[in-house]
Parts: sequence; C-alpha cells; structure tokens
Amino acid sequence: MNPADLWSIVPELWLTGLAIFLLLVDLFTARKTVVGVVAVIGLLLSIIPTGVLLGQDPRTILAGTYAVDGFAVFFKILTVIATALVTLAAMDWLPGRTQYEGEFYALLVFTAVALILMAASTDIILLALSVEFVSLTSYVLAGYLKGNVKSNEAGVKYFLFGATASAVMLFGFSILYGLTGTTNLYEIARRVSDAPLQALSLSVALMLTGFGFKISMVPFHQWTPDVYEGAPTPVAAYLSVASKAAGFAALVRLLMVVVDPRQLNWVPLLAILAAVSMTLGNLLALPQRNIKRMLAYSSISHAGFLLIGVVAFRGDFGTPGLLIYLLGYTFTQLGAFFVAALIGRQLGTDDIPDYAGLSRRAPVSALLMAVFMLSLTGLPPTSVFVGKFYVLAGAIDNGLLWLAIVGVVNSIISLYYYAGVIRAMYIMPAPSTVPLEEPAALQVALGIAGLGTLIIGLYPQPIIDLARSAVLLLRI
Amino acid sequence: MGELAAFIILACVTLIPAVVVVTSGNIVRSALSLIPTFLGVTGLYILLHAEFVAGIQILIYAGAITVLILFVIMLTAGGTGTRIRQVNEQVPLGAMAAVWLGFLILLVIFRTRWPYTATPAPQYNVASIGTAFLTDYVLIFEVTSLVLLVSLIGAIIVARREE
Amino acid sequence: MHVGLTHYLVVSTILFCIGLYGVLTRRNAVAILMGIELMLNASNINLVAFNRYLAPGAVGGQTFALVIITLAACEAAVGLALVMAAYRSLETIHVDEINVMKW
Amino acid sequence: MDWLTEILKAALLTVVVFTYLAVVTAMIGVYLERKISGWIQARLGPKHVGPQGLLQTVADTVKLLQKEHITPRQADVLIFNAAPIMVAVAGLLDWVVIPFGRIGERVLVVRDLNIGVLYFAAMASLTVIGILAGGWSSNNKYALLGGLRSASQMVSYEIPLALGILWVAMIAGTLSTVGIVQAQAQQGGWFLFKLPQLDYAGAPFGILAALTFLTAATAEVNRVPFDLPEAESELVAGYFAEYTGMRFALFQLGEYAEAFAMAALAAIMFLGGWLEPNLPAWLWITLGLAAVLVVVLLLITGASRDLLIRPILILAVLGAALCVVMFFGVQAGRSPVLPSPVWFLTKMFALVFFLIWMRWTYPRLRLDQLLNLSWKVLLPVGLLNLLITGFLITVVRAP
Repeated sequence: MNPADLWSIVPELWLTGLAIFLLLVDLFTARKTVVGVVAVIGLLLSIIPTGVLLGQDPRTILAGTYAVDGFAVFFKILTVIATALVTLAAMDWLPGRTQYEGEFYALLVFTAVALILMAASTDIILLALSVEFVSLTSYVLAGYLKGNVKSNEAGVKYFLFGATASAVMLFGFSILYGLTGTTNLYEIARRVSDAPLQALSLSVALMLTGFGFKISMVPFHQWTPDVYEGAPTPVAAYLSVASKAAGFAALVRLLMVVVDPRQLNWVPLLAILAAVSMTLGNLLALPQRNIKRMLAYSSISHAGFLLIGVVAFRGDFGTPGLLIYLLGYTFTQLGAFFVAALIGRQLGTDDIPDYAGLSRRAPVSALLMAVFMLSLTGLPPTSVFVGKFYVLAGAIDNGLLWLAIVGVVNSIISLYYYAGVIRAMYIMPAPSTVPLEEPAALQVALGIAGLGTLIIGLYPQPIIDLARSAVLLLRI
Repeated sequence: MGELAAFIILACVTLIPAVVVVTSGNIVRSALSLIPTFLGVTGLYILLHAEFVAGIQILIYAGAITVLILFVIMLTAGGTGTRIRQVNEQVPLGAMAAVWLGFLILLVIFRTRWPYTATPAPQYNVASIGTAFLTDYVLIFEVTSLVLLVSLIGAIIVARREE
Repeated sequence: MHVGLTHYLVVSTILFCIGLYGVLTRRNAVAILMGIELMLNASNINLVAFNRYLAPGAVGGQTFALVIITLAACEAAVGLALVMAAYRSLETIHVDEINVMKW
Repeated sequence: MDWLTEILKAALLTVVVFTYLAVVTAMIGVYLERKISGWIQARLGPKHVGPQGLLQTVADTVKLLQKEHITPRQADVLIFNAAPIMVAVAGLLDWVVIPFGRIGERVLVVRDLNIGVLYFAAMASLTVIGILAGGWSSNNKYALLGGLRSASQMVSYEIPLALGILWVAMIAGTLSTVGIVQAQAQQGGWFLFKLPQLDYAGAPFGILAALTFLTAATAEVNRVPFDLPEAESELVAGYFAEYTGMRFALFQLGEYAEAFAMAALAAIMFLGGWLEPNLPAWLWITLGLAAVLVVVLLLITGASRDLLIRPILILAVLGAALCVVMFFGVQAGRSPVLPSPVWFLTKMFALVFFLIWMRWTYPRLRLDQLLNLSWKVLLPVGLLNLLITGFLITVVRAP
C-alpha cells in the first residue's frame, strides 16, 4: 500500500470518522438534534477534501481496488448533498417517532460512505461488498419505526427482495470471476475479450438482476411502492435518490468498463427494459392516491429514463445526460418527498386529496411542490428538463429514435398525475384555513432542494461541464 | 478415484439435505437440514484445498447463522408447527423457474471452455490469505469491518423492544 | 475420472436452484432466508472452485468467498432482527400475511 | 492425496479417540467431579464400588446402558434421537487437533491441521446446534428454555473464546496446534508468562488472555457458574430434561469431552502443551520441599481430618512426588525427565481440577449478568488485549 493513497480517500475516512463520532455524540447527549446538526456540518465539511480531488488525474489506488476519477468525485458530491438534505429533513420529521434518533443520523452517514464506495469500486469484491453495505443499512432504515406496522412490512419486504437479488447478483459475480480469474475490474476488462459469449451473457444477466433491483428497474421493481410507502419518509426520499444514483454509478462503471458492446450487445435489452420501466411505472402511478406510492411508481418511470442514459453511451449526450439527470432528479425528488414529509407530519396523512387547499395553508411549501411536480414532469426551466433533454438527445444521437419517442410520450402521460397534485393544492377547496406550521430545518432542506431544482434548470452550464469531465475520466 | 468418491459423497451430503431445507413442512427440520448442507460444502472446500474458508464456513454458517435462524424460529410462535402450510401458491411456478434457470446455467457451464491454467496449486498457506487481506485487499478488509459494525448497530436497534 | 471444475459448478448450480426454489415457494420469512443462504453458498463454491482451477496462485476467489460468508452473517442478523420486529407488531412471520399495504 | 485411505484412517482414529474419550474424559471426569465436589462440600463422595469408589462411574455407565429409552409423546423423534449424537460427535471432533505429546520426532496427534485452532473453535460451535435441537424436540417448555438460553450463551461466548485463540495465533504466528507448542518450545517458555517478542514483559497480557479464554471456555461448555442452560433448580435439567439412558449418557459424554478438550487446548495454548517445564534442579527441590512441608503441617495439625482440606493434601502429595522425581531427573542430566504425554495430561488435569473447583466456589449467574459479562467485560478486554499486544509486538519488538 502506498501511503500517498490515503490522501485520496480522505473524504471516505472523514465520513467514516464522522459516523463513529456521531455514535459517540449520541451516547453523551440527550438532545438528539445536536447529533443531526453535527452530522450536517460534518457532511458539508467533507465537500472540501472532495473538491481537492476534482482536478486530479484519474487513477486507481490501493492495489487497483478503488478509483479516484471525476466520475467517482461527481457521485461523492451528489451523495453528500443528498445525505445532508435528508438529515436536515429527518431532524424535523423523526423526533417522537423513534427512540433511536441519534443512531439514525449515524446510519445515514454510514450509508453515504457505502454509496460513495459503491460508485468508486474498481474491484468486484469491493463492489459486491459496498452494494451489500448499502442494502444492509437501507433495510435497517426502512424498518426503523418498529412500532409502525407499515415500516415493519417495508423492512421485511425490502430485506427479502434485496437479499434475493444480491444472492443472484453474487452468483453472477462468481461467474465473471471464473471467466477471468481476477477480481479487478480493469484487469477483467482486459481479459474478458476472449471470454466465451454465453457465459458472459449469463453473468451479465445475473448481475443486472442485482443492479436492477437497486435502481428499481422493471421487472425488479415490485418492492418499490411498498417500501417507499412504509419506510419513514426521509428514508424513502433517500432510497429513491441516493441508492438509485449509486446503483446507476456502479452499473455504468461495470457495463462501460467491463462489457464491450461490440462483444456482447447489451444495448437492445437495456433499451427495451428502459422503455418498459418508463411506461409501466407511469401507468401504475396514474391511479395512486398516496403521494409516497405515486412518487415510488414515478421513480420507476424515472429509472427508465435514466437507463436511456446508460443505453445511449456513445456520443456527448447520453452518459453526461445521465449524470445531469441524476443530480437534477436528486434535488427534485428529495424536495417532493420533503413536502410529503412536512404534510405527513402536520396532517398525519399521505393522501393526495388531503393536499387540497394547501396553497393557502402553506403557500411556500405548495409553491415549491408545484415546482417539483413540474420538474418531475420534465418541463423547463427545471433541472429534470435539462437531464431529460440530454438523455433523449443521446438516444436520438445513438440511433434510438423510437426510445426517444417513448420517452416523450411518457413525459406527457406523467403530466397527468403530477398535475393532479398541483390541482389538489391550488384548485380544490381547503377543508380548513388554519395555516400549517413549517418547521425550520425542513424548510431549509426544502429551500435548498427548490433552489437546486431551479438553478440547474436555469443555468445548467457548470453542471454540464462537470458531468462531461466526469464521464471523460471514467475509462482509465 | 478416491477423490471422486469423496466428491460424490460430499455432493450428496450437500444436495439431499438442501432439498429437505426447501421442501420440508416442518420448519425446524428445514433449519436443521442446513447443517449437513453446510458441512458438505465445507467438505467441498477441503477437496479444493481451501481449508481456511472451510473452517470459517463451519464457524459462521453452521455455528452462527443456523443458530440464529433456529433461535428466531423458536422465538416466533406459530412458526414451528407442522400443521401450518409452509409453501405459497407459487410451487409449480417456482419449480419451473428453478428448473429452467438451472438447465440454462448448466447448459452454459458445459458449453463454456473455462480458461484453465497449467500452473499447479502452490503449497496452501493460511498466511497468504491474511497477507492478501492486509495488502492488496486492505480496503475490502476495512470496509468489511465497517459492514459488521453497521449491521451490529442496525440489528440491535431493530430487534430491541421499544420501551 | 478426475474431479474437475465442471463437477463443482454442477453442484453449485443445483444448490443455487434449490435455494431459488425455496425463496420462490416459501411463506415463512425465515425459510426464505434459508433459501438465500443456500444461494450464497452456491456462489461460494463457484468462487473457491474457480480460484483452485483457474487462478491457483492468487487468493482472490477465496477472499471473495470469505467476504460473502461475512455478508451472509450480517444479512442473517439484520434480516432476522427485522423479522422479529415485524413479528412483534404483526404476530406472523408468513410473508403473504405481512400485507398491510395493498399492491 | 488418496482420499480413500484418508477416510479409512480417519474412521480408525475416530474409534481410538472415541474409546479414549469415553474412558478417560467421561468416566474419569464424572468420577473426579463427584469426588472433588464431595470434598469441597465436606463429604466423601463415591466410596463403595471399587477402592475409593473408583469403579462407581463404570457401574453408572452400565446402569445407564440398560435403561429404557423414553421418547416423550409428540416429540420430533428423528431430531430427538439425533441431538445427543450431534453433541457427542462435536465434542469428540475437537480432539482431532489436540497433540498429546511427542515420541521421538513423531507428534501424537490425530491430524495436525494448518487451521488447527480455527477448526477447534468451529467444532466447539457445533455443539450448540445439538443442544438447541434437543431442547426443541423434547416438546417440553423447560427443555426449550434451556436450549434457547444455551444458544444465546454459547453464541455470545464464542467471541471472547475466539479472541483468546486469536491472541495465541497472533503470538505464535500459526493456527496449527502443534505449531503453537513448537513456538513455545523455541522460545523456551509458556505463552502464559513469556512471549517470543516481548520476553517476560508479556506476562500480564498472557495471563489476561488465558483468563479470557478460560472464562469463555467455562461458559462455552455450560459449566457453573455459567450453567444456566441446565440449571437444575430452575429448569429441572434444561435441554436434556427428557433424555434417558444412553442418549442422556451421550449428552454427558459430549459435555465432558468438550470440557476436557477446552482444558487441553488451554494447556496447549498457554501452558506449553507437552513441553516439560525447564526449571533448574534447586528450584524443583525447593518446590518439592515446600509441598512436603505443607503435607507435614496438615498432618501434624490434624487439619487433614477435615474433608475440606483433603484435595489440598492430595495435590500437595502429588506435587511433592513430581518435584522429587524431577529433581533427581535433572540432577542425573536427563532431558526430558518424563515422557511428554505425562506433562500434557498433568497440565490438562490441573486445569480440569481448576474448572471443578470453580464450580463449587461461585454461584450461578443470572442471564443478564451472564450476557453482560460477555459483551461488556470479556469482549472489550479481549479486544484491547489483542490490540495492545499486537501494537507492542509490532512496534516494540524485543531484540
């Protein structure tokens, strides 16, 4: 091991230390909000060492098990932002619902470490390990509210689906190892070119199961609505964003580095899965009344859009589009979930009809929610619009016009149910006119999410540059 | 010849109880059948000269995981009865899926030319695994410890009774 | 006839499918976990066998197998904790009865 | 490797080891247990069958063999019958890696595995499954409670046990039991007092590790003060409440086999196994004279008539005899003076005595105290010991 390598994993070390520190803070303080505040500050501070890595040459460290490249740095930033926002939201949502509040923040930070590791692994052992790491913390977080039957159910279901998916994925990994005799991704990439095609496709198919589960791609999406509905709302937000982003990061790294499409053409398969995910997610979202379930189904649909970015890997649009989409989607989706958390906290309901008259009772939140809904639909000038634009342009660029058309049609379908939320908030009459209390930390998180959504939508150039450079650095 | 005999015995010791695990109507018997399966797998590891993995396999799988499973079965009343239906309506579907997938994988395995190497196995040394963990795989080793810590915390939080 | 790589792969494949069958057909959450453990064991046999026959000089496969064994233990701990928590409030460990939310 | 002969050899050795264990551990173990507990409780213990009741256990075994096998109604017969066998086999398999001594260049061990102590820990962890199975299949709530208690206890104490083993493996640089003894032979001292890297400065760490290991081992074999799984006064007899006859005997056999195996492993890891203590002649004679003095004092004051003193008297006589033999042996320049298995068995039985002694000295712990001891005391102590010793032997290497 080269001691200089340690300087390249300072963000990871910092976050790990932070998580352990949080456990200690939690031990010695009765005011659990302190733990949350420390977590947010620590998370934000980790941006500094991450930023230092930004301009560095791409390389692998620690005997080739870990990548330091623009791609990894991009996901580090994304993860840290998402985790900080979720922590802020949880600080207002969680108190009174569980007696293990301090550990919650620590587990969130641990999950952040795991997600970061997942996006930067260049060794299949580490990749499998970090995927499982994310899964394990996610199961715990989903089932965190022990007295709540829905949370129990979410935890058990998530665990059973997830553990099965990872068992299948690990079998796929074992075959990949057998085809190459090495665990290093780049070494595998060198040797896999003379690997037998059938065995390789079997292995890729099995691995896709695992990643498909993480990113809730059809047909591995069944867990999504139940888990999102049952899990604590901040956790659902986190799962729908960060876990999905890291899943895509790992999938992109695996597919792009290891499997050359000229050898094994995975493009048509993934394109079809993308189209099916978009359409099915949308159709199932249409009749939903529960906002969390609706967002769950719509996140399946978004997974389909994101898959277009994976499929359209040639050219300047697809993969950068994927990253832009992910970042924009992170802000938007988190924001939408935060509003749901706020309303859920105040009104004790997650049903969309209960949002009636929200524009008068909580004008700021309602306005932001409207922005998020428009953004999720993909209307300008919002962040998801930029992402969708790039991804669809990528599809056309790669000669997948039909996929782009499916995407556009689906965006139009999705307008129906997203607009339904806006309609409830602005047009339907309010059952009471009592203004809703809007707690501070949640407001901050909401504000940041709203700002992020709009800024990326209005002035996307820096993000586009960042995404482009990140993608360029992917292949070492 | 002797090796083949040992292999066949171990394969049977592994697979026959495995079938009992997934088909038995008595959940405790299912759980106890895991033990011969795990021991058979251990035997396969020994045949493959992976003795350290074999030792860990017994210690963790047979000694810890099975005990944990038995523990939970016995703590959750209603799970242990034999009159309870243990299978869902998907039996034919599940059997079909399993058989088809198995058939597919076997087909691929037989049609693949695996990249054998001619080098003979070196003298097996437990130390080489330890060295690998602390040199090339040091990050994996450290992350594994983190995973253990986190699952410990998580399991305690979730399993503890709410006061 | 010598014991070769294929022999081990056949055993592991059969074990994997037995496990998968268990996962697909069982009602009891703990029994599903048992099926998952069988599947993980199948991957481990694969890894160790590949390590022995394809890359005997390195220990990558065995390391991977050890990591998977550790993960299996973590999964069992977390999973069974969740099952216990669910059992306390729902009083069942049968997956088809853990069904508060509609599909 | 020819697997066919391997299997045959293994089967043969199993028979040999089984016979040894059935005779030595179970029978002598039960006899010693009863005799020593008798003395400690100021009574005589078995006395009538054979000289000093030596044949009492033989008679008991014959009686047990003749007894009827009772299977409780609605018990799970298959599991009920298999459970005692599981416990016995797991207890017996421990002995595969225990070296009894050395004759010439040949080490008396069934198999010197390169994962020796790991194998031992793995086999020891299998016992709990038999116990759990036996407790559940009896269809008796006391048995089930005993089995569950046992599971939580053994799973908890496996970790400090493993930490003790790990400490030794770290010091010796090998997992093989024979290798561990040889490492102690090389440095000319036991790991209890002397480490190759730290010399005698390592003694506190060695003693700490040995204490961790022994405490965990006592709990692992369900002996007092950790005998909650079979606490007679609370649970009738715990997991084997429903067992009769030979099946009950098998449980006993497994338990004693494992208890003795733990003592044997402790002797190997911390007391140098079959190695002869390398003391100068004057020290031997001093020790011998001290022992003789104790014997004489006890006899003169008449304290020897008190049954409570009897174990001390017997130990002192045995110790004096040993020291005298050693003194003359060393004087005559013989090395080693006594054959190595004698030393191994001496150390092992000394530890067995220690275990029995503990049994009548400490009251039983409560379940929460038991778990706290494991998780809040032994585990941190074991980890810290491992960490500090590891730090010292890497950084402050002895010249």
